[in-house]
Amino acid sequence: MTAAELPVPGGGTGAATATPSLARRTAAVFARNKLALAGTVVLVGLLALCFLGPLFHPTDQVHTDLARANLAPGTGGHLLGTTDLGYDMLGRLMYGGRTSLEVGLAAGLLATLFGTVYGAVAGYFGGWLDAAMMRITDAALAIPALFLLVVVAAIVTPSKPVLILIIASVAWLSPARLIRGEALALRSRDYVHAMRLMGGGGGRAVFRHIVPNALGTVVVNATFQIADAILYVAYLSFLGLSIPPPAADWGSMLSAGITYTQVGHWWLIFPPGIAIVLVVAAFNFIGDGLRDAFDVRLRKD
Amino acid sequence: MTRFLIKRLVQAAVVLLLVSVIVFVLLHLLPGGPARAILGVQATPQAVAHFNHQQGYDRSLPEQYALYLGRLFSGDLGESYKLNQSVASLLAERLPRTALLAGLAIALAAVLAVPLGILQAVRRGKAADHVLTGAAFLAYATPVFFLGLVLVLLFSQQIPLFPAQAPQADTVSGILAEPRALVLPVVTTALGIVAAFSRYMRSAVLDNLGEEYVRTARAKGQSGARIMVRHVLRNALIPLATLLGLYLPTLFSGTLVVESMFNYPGMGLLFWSAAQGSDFPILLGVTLVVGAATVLGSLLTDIAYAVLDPRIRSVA
Amino acid sequence: AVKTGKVTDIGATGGTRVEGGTAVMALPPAATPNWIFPIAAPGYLASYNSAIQNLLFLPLYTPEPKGDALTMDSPRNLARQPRYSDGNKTVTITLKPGYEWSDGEPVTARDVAFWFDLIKHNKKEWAGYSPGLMPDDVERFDVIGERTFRLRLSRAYNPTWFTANELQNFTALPAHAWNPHDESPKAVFARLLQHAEQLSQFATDPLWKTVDGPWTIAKWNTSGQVTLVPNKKYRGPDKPHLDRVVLKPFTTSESEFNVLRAGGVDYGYIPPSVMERSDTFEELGYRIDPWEGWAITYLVLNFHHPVAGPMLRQDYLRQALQHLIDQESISRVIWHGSADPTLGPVPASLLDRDPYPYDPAAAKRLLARHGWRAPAGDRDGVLRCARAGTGPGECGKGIARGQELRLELLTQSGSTETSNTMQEIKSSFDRAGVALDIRQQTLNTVLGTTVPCKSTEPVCSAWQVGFFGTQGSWYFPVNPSGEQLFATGAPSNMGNWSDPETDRLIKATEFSDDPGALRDYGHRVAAQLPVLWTPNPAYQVSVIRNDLRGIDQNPTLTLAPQDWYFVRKGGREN
Amino acid sequence: MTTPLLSIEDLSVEITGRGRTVQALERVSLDLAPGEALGIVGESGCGKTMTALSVLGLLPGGGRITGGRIRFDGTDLAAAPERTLRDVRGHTIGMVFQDPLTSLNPTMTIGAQVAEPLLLHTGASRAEAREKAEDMLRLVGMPRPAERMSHHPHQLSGGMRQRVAIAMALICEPRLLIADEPTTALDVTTQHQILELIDELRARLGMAMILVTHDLGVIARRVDRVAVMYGGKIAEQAPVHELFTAPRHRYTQALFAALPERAAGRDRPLATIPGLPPALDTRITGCRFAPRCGFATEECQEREPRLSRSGGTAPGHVFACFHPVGPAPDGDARTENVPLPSPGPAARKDDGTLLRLTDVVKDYPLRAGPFARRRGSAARQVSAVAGISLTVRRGETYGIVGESGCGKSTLGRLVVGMEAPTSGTISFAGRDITALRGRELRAHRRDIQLMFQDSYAAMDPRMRVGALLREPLAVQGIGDRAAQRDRTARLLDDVGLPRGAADRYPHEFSGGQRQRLGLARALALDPALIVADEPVSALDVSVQAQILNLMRDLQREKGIGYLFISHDLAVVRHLADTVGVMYLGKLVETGPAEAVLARPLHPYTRGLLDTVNVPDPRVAPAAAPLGGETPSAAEPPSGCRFRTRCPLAREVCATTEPPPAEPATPGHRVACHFPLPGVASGVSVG
Ligand SMILES: Nc1ncnc2c1ncn2[C@@H]1O[C@H](COP(=O)(O)OP(=O)(O)OP(=O)(O)O)[C@@H](O)[C@H]1O
Ligand SMILES: Nc1ncnc2c1ncn2[C@@H]1O[C@H](COP(=O)(O)OP(=O)(O)OP(=O)(O)O)[C@@H](O)[C@H]1O
Ligand SMILES: [Mg+2]
Ligand SMILES: [Mg+2]
Repeated sequence: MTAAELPVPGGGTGAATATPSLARRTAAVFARNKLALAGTVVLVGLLALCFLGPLFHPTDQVHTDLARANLAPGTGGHLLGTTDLGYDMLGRLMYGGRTSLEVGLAAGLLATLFGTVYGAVAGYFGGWLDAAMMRITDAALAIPALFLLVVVAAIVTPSKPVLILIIASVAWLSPARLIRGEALALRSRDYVHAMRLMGGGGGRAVFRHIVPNALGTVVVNATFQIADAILYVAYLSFLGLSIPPPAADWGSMLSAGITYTQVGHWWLIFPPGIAIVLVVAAFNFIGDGLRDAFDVRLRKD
Repeated sequence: MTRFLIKRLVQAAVVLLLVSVIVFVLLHLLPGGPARAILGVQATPQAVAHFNHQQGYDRSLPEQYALYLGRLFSGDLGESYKLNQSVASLLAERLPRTALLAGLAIALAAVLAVPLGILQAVRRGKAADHVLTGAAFLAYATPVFFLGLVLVLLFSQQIPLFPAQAPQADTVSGILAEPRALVLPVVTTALGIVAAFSRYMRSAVLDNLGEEYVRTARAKGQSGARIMVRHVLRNALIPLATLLGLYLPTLFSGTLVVESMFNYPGMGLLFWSAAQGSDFPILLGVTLVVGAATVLGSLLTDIAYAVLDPRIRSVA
Repeated sequence: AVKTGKVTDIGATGGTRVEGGTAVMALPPAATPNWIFPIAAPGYLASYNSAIQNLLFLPLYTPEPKGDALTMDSPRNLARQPRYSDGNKTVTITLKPGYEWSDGEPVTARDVAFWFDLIKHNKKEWAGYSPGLMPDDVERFDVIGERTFRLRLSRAYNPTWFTANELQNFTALPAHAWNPHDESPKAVFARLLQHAEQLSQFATDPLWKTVDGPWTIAKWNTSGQVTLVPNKKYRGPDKPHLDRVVLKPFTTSESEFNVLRAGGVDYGYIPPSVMERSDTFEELGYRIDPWEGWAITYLVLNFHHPVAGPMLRQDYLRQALQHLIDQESISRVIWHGSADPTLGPVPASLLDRDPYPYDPAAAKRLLARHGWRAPAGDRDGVLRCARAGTGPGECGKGIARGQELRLELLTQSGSTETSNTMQEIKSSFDRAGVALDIRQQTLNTVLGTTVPCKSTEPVCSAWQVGFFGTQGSWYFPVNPSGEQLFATGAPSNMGNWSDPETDRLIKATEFSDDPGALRDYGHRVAAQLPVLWTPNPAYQVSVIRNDLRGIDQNPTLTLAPQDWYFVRKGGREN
Repeated sequence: MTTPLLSIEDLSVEITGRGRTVQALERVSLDLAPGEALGIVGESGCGKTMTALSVLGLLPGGGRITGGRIRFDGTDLAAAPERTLRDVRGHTIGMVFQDPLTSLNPTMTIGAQVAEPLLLHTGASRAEAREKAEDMLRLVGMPRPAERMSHHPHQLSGGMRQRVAIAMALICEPRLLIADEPTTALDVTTQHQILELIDELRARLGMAMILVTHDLGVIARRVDRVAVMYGGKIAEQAPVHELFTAPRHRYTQALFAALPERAAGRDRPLATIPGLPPALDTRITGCRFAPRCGFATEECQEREPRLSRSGGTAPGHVFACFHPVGPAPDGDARTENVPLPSPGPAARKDDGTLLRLTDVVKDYPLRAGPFARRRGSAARQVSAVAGISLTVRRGETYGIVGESGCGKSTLGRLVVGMEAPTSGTISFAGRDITALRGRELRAHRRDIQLMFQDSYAAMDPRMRVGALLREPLAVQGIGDRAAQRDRTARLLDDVGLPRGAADRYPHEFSGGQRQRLGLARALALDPALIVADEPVSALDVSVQAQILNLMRDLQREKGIGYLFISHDLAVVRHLADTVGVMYLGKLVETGPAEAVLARPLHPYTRGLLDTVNVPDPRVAPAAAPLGGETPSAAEPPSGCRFRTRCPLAREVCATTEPPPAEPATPGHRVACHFPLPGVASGVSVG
C-alpha cells in the first residue's frame, strides 16, 4: 500500500506544508463575530486613548488648580471640563483609565493563572485533595465578593499592586472551579489514558494535556475575569477603597463625581461611567466571540 | 436521596465552618481593632483596654475563635457594638427585607430573561439576537451604583415617576404597600441579573434546539412554538435553576450597593454601616447568614435539579 | 433639575405662629439613636444619643451660645448657678423649684445624688469616665436640703472650667422610680443597664416613662427612628409648641438628600457640594444654615516618628508647612463655603488672627533659610537637607544631610471633600518641594493607628501625619481648654506634643477663672503649631423649611425642639 | 408497477454553513410502492440520512432543497408549506432515528411522548391517547407497558428505547415508515429483535418502509429493493436478491468484496477500496467513484454516467456505471475481477506464552465517592469481569467476542494495566504485572499497548500528528529528538500514511486514517502485545478492510500478539487464531477460531451466531435466535449466568456454576452443563 493512495484531506498530497496554526483559524472565526469585532475596536480605542492620548493631550494630573475648578465642558480649552480640583477631565479620563486597565488586566490575568493551576491540580488528582481544595473555594464563594473586598481593603492600604492582589484574591475562585470541572472531564479522556499507558505521569498529564486542552476555556474565562476585575476596581473605589489621590481610576472618578450629581456636573459622572461600561462590555464581547471561536474549532469535523 | 442529602449537608457544614474561619481571621487582621472606632477619638487608653478585655480581644486568635464558635453553637451571634441590639435580632429584622428585595429582583429577572433568552436563541445570528446580546452585555457591564444613579437621574429627577428612596416601613407588608418606591431598587438589582440569565437562557435553549429529541418532535409534526413550550423550555430551565443558587452571592453584593444607595434598611445596608463602624459581630453574623443562605441555596438548587431532571432524580 | 413644587410659599421671615404640628428632622448620615439611659455605656456616647437623653432627663447645666462663647447659664438649666466657696474647693448647688417627674413626684437633690452614686460605683462602665476627672475629683457628695447639695472637690478648680466641663454631666434621675427598694448602686445600675439594652422597649418600658424633661418618647424603632411628644407634666420655661418631633435616620447623605428634595424632611442637610445650588432650595421654600460645631480640625503630627519626628519637631518646618495650606481657598472651593479656617486650638471665634496665613513664598524662604535645597538638576524635585546641624541656617537636630523632605499622610477615606483637601495640600506642598504621600484608610483604621506612642513602639513607625477630621477633628467641651488635647501625655494628644510652656498655660486654665488664661493658651498653641490647622467643616449644612422657626443650632450639638414652631402665612410673627 | 406511494425525482440538497456549501444530494431519484420496503445503503457521508430527512422537510439548519420533487401521496413535499409538512410528519409518515437515547426527550415520560402524535394529528382526548399509547407499547413488545408509561427514557435499556421510538413513529399508523439506521447503536441480539419487530409491524400495518443503513447484513433479508448511494448520488438500485447476486456497479461490487464474510480465506487479505469517498464541498466532474475504481477510464473522469438499465438486468435494476460488472446468470460473480491485494509474508508464530490471566476478577462499586464507601461490604457491586483465565501466545491473535456490557473492554483495560484486578493474577512474559510499581511498571508499559476504538478521542486534539507519535518515545525517553523524528516517519510509512501527515492535526484525517495513526502510535514502542478494543467497529466496511489488512500485515512483519476485542463475529473470525466468547464477565467458550465459530459448544455462542445478519438474502433466518436481554451485571444470575436466556437451562444451571470442560476437541473448552453436540452451525459465517 503506498502513501500516494491516501490523500490527506485539507491539503496537497503529502506536501510538507503544515496546516495554518490553530490560533490563525480561531482568529478567522472570531473575526466573523460582529459584536466581538466591535468589542475589539472599542477596546483598542480605549487603550489608545489611555496610553497614547496623553502624548497628544498632555495635562497636569498631580497639581490642583482650585481657581479653575468645576469648569463646564468646552470652557477654558477643557474639552470635557475640569474636576472639582481643577484637573482637566479629558486628561484625567486617560490617566484614570490607565489605572483601571492596568489593575484590571493584571488582576484578571493573575486570578486566571492561579485559578487554572489550582483547578487543574484539584481536578486531575481528585479524591480527598480535590474535596479539600474545593471546599475552600466553596467557602470563599459563599461570601459575596463585595463583602470580602470591603473587609480586605480595610486591612491593607490600597496601592496598585495591593489592589491587584486583593481583586485577584476573590477573582481566582471562578476560574478555579471552571478549570477543575474541565480537568475532571479531561482526565478521563482517552488521550490522557493513552499517555498514562505509555508510562507518562501526573505532571505530564496536567501540563501537557489538561492545561493546554483547557486553554480555550482559560482564555475565554480570562477575558471575563478581566472585565470583572475592572468592575471590582470600580466597586472598590465606589466604596472608598481606591488607590490614594492624586492617582485616579474610573471608579474613583465616578464616585467623586456622584457627589456632584445634584449640582448638574454631569461631565464628572458620565465620561468615567460610560468608559467603565464600554471597557467591561468590550471584554465581554471579546470573550463571547472567543468562546464561539474555540467552540467551533474543538468541534469534530 | 437521603444519602445524597446527608452528604450535601455535611459538605455544607464544612463550608460554613470555613466561611466563619475566613471572615473571623480577616476581621482580626484589621489594624487597630474595633475599640477606637467604637469608643471614639476621645476614649482614654484605659477605656480602650477595658473594651478590649471585655470583648476578649486580648486573647489569642484561636482562643477567640473557639469562644465565638462555642457561642455560635448555642445560637448566640453576639451583640452589636454600636446598635445596642443583638445580631440575631438585627438579622431577624433585616433578613426578610433583603430577601424581599432579592426575591422581587430575581422574579423580575426571570420573568424578563426567559422570554428574552428564547427570543435570542430563536433569532440566533439575526439582528434581534445581536441587539439583545449587546444590550445584555452592556447591562452586565454597568456597575450597579452607576446604573442606580442613572435610573435615579432619569426616573426620579428628570421625570419624577418613582421616589429615590426605598420604602422605610418596618414590616414586609408595609414595604409592599409602597410599590412605587420599590421600583427603582428592584429594577436596579434585577437588571444585571437579567443580562446574565438571558445569556444562560439563550445558550441553554440553543443547546437544546440542537438536541436530537427536538428533531424527533418535529418529525412527529409539532410546530416550532409547541416544541419550545412542551420540549425545550423544561430542559433549558433546569440549568437556569442551578444558576439561581450560584447567583446568590452576586445578588447579595448587588443588594449591598442598592440598599445603601436607596437607604433600604436591609442586610446589605446593615453590613455596609457595620463595615464603616468596625462592628465585628454584625459583619461576622451577616456573612455567616449570607454564607448559609448561599450554601442552602445551592443545596436547594441541587434538589430542585434532581426534581426537575428525572435522570438525576432516580440516581440520587 | 429640581422640578418639584415649593414646599412652602412663606419666606424665611414673617408669618403667624401656630401651635402644634409635626416636624421631621434628619439625623446625620449613619446616626442611629440607640441609647436612652443618660449614663452612656462605651460606644453609646454619640451626640445624637445625649441630645435625645437631655430632652427627657434634664441636665443641671446646659451650654448656651452667648456672643462668640458659650455660657452655662441657661434658662433651661435644672439648677441655679453653682456657688463655689472654700477657695474653689466646695460647690453648692440648688435645684430650681417647681420641677416634677412626669409621675408627679418633685425633682430633688436625692435624684442628683442617685445619679452620682451610680457613676461613682460604676465608673468603669460609664463612657464619660476619664481617670482623675468626674467622679474622682469629687470627694464627697452631701445632700443638704430637699433641693440643695454640696460637693467637696479633691482640690481647687477653676469654677468656669468645672461648671462647663464637669457639672455639665450632672443629671437628675428618678430615684423613686428607678430604685424603689434602695438597692446598692451596683445592683441598680446592672438592672438599669439590662433595660437600657432593650432597644425595642425604649418607647414602652415604664422605666423610661418617668421623665422631667420637656419631651417623652412616643416611638423608638430599631433602625433608630425616634418620635418625641411633649411631656404634659413638664414644668420648665420652655414648653414645646409642636405636637410631635420625628428624628429620622439615614445611611448616607445622598439618600437623605433625595428625601429632602421630595419634601420628606422639614429639617435636613445637604452635602457640601450642593451648596453651589443652594438657590434651588431657597426657591423651594427652604433656608440654608450651616451648623457650626464647637470644634477644630487639624493634621496630627507624630513627633515620635523615627524618621519624620525630627523634621516635624523643627518649628520653622511646621511654620513653612502651615504657610502652604491655603485654608481660605480650600474652605471656599472644596468645602463650598461650609468650612472655616482653623486658626488655633480654640474655636476660631476666640482668636483674632492667623499667625501663618497661606504664603508659599514665605514657606520656601523658611525652608531655604534652613538648609533645604532641591536636588541638583531637578529644580522641582523633593527638597533635601543640604546643611545638617543644629545651628542657625541648618536643618536641625536629628536631620541627616541628604534627607528628603518627604512625609506620609494617613487620612480617612470616604469623603470627597476630605480627599480633595488632602490632594490640594499635597499639590501645594509639592510645589514647594515637600513630598506628601497620601494613604487613605477607613476612619476606624486611622483612629486605631494615630494613637499616642513611644518612638520605640512599632505603631509609632506606622504613621507620620494623620487626619480624621471629616466631621471635625476635635469637639470641645464647653470650656475649650486643652488638658485632654495638647497637655503632655494627654489621652487625645495623638502626636505626642510636649511643650512645658503649653502645659503651664493649660494648668492655668484649669485653676484660674481669668478669661485671659484661655486666650494665652490659645495664642501660644496657635503659634507653636503642635498640629497643622486645616479648615473646620460645619457639623452639617442644614436645610430648614421656611415655615419651621425657632431653631437655634447649638455648636455643642444639643437639640431644643421645644423651641421650634410653625408659622402660617399672613400677619406678623409674634 | 402500481402508482408509487413516494416518488423522489431529481432531488438535490445543499447544506450551507460556516462559509462552505456541501452538495449533499445530487439528482437523487427513488420510487416506493405502497407497502414496499426500500433499503438505502452506502458508506458514511454518502447522503442516506439527508435523503430520508428531505422527505419530511427536516433538513438541518442551512440545508435546503435546490431542485427536484418529492411526491408523496399526490403532494409535492419539496414545495409544500410547513403546515402541510406538519400534517404529514408523524401522521402519514413516521420516522425512527439512529440513537434512541438522544432522540427521546429526557424530561418527558414515555407515555406522553408516545401519545404526542395522536394529540397532534387526531382529535383524540388525553385519556384516549394514553390508552392508545399503552396499546402501542404493548404492540412493540414492551414488557409491563402500563408501568412503563410513566417512566423516563433513561430508565430503559437501549433496545427498549428503540421500541419506544418505533411506537412513537407508528402510533398514527402511517403509510410510510422511514428508519434511519434504527439498529446501529444496538447489540447484535437486540438488533435482531428490533428488525424482527419492524418486519412484523410492517406486515401487520401494511406500511411502506425506507430502511437506511450502512450494514449490508441488515438489509439483506429485510427489504424488497435496495438503493446503493455513493457521494450524494444513487449508484445502483435493484431488487434485493438481484443486487446481492448480480451487482453491476463497480462500487457495489467492491463493497461486497470488502466484507470479511466474503474473504477468500482466513489467510488471504481482504479486498479493499483504496482512497476515500469524495468531499462534497467541491464540484465533481465525471463518475464519483472513478478515483477509487480499478476499472476507471478517461471517460469515467470526464463524463458522468447516468442511472440506467442495461441488458441482462432484471426489471427495476438500474446503475450508473460505464464499465459495469458483466451479468452473471450463475449468480456467483460477485468477486470477479476485483483486484485483490497479494498475500503478505507468512505469520511468524512461536509457542511461547506471552500473556496469562488466571482467575481475574474485576468488581466496580456501584457508586463512587468518599461517602459511598462508608457502607462497607454491604455496598453493591458491578461484576464486570468474573474470574477469567486465558493465555495469549506470542504472535497470536486472541479474539474476544460478546454482547455489549459483557466486560470485554474491562478485560482489555485490565490487561494493559489501566485498572487493577480485584483478584487474580495477570502475568506477562512470566512476570506478574499487577505487582509492578514505579520504574519497572514504566518499562513494562512498552510491552503492551492499547489501540482504542475511537482513535480520535485517544489523540490530544491540540497536538500535531508528529508530536502524538513522538510522545510515547519522549515519555519512555527513547532516542534524541532527531531519532524520534526518524522513528515517527518510519511509523507513518508502516501504516501507509504520507510523511507529511506529521505536520497535521488529528481532526484533519478520516476515521480510517485516524485508526492508522492509532495503530502507528501503538507500534511506536515496539510492543509484544497490542490490545485492540473494537478497532474497526466505527468504520465503514471498505475502510475496515484496509485496517484489518494492515493489522494482519504488521503482525506478520513484527510478530506482535493481538488481544482483539470485537462484537462482530465475522471480523473476529477473519482475524483471530483463538476466540473467547464472553457473557456477563465470564468466558463461556474458548478455542481455535475455526472450531468455536463453526462448531459451537455453548448455547450462547450458538445464539450469537444465529442472530448475525448475514449479508446474503438467500440465507434462511435462524429458527431460534437469542431472545431477551442481558441481565444487569450488578445482579448476575446465580449458577450459570446465561441460564436466564438459555433454551436448555435446567435446575442445576441455577445452583451450580458449570466448570470449563473440553468435551469435543482438545483446546476447545466450554463452560456449560449441557454443551451442544458440536456439529457445524446451520449458518455459515464465512
Ligand atoms: N449539518 C450539516 N452541515 C453541513 N454538512 C452536513 C450536515 N449534515 C450532513 N452534512 C453533509 O452532508 C453529506 C451527507 O450526509 P448524510 O448525513 O446524509 O450522510 P449519511 O449517509 O447519513 O452518513 P452516515 O452513515 O455517517 O450517517 C455529508 O457529506 C455530510 O458531511
Ligand atoms: N468504571 C466503571 N465503573 C463501574 N462500572 C463499570 C465501569 N466500567 C465498566 N463498568 C461496568 O462493567 C460492565 C462491563 O463493561 P465493559 O465496558 O467492559 O463492557 P463491554 O463488553 O466492553 O461493552 P461494550 O461492547 O458496550 O463496549 C458493564 O456493566 C459496565 O456498566
Ligand atoms: Mg446518517
Ligand atoms: Mg467496550
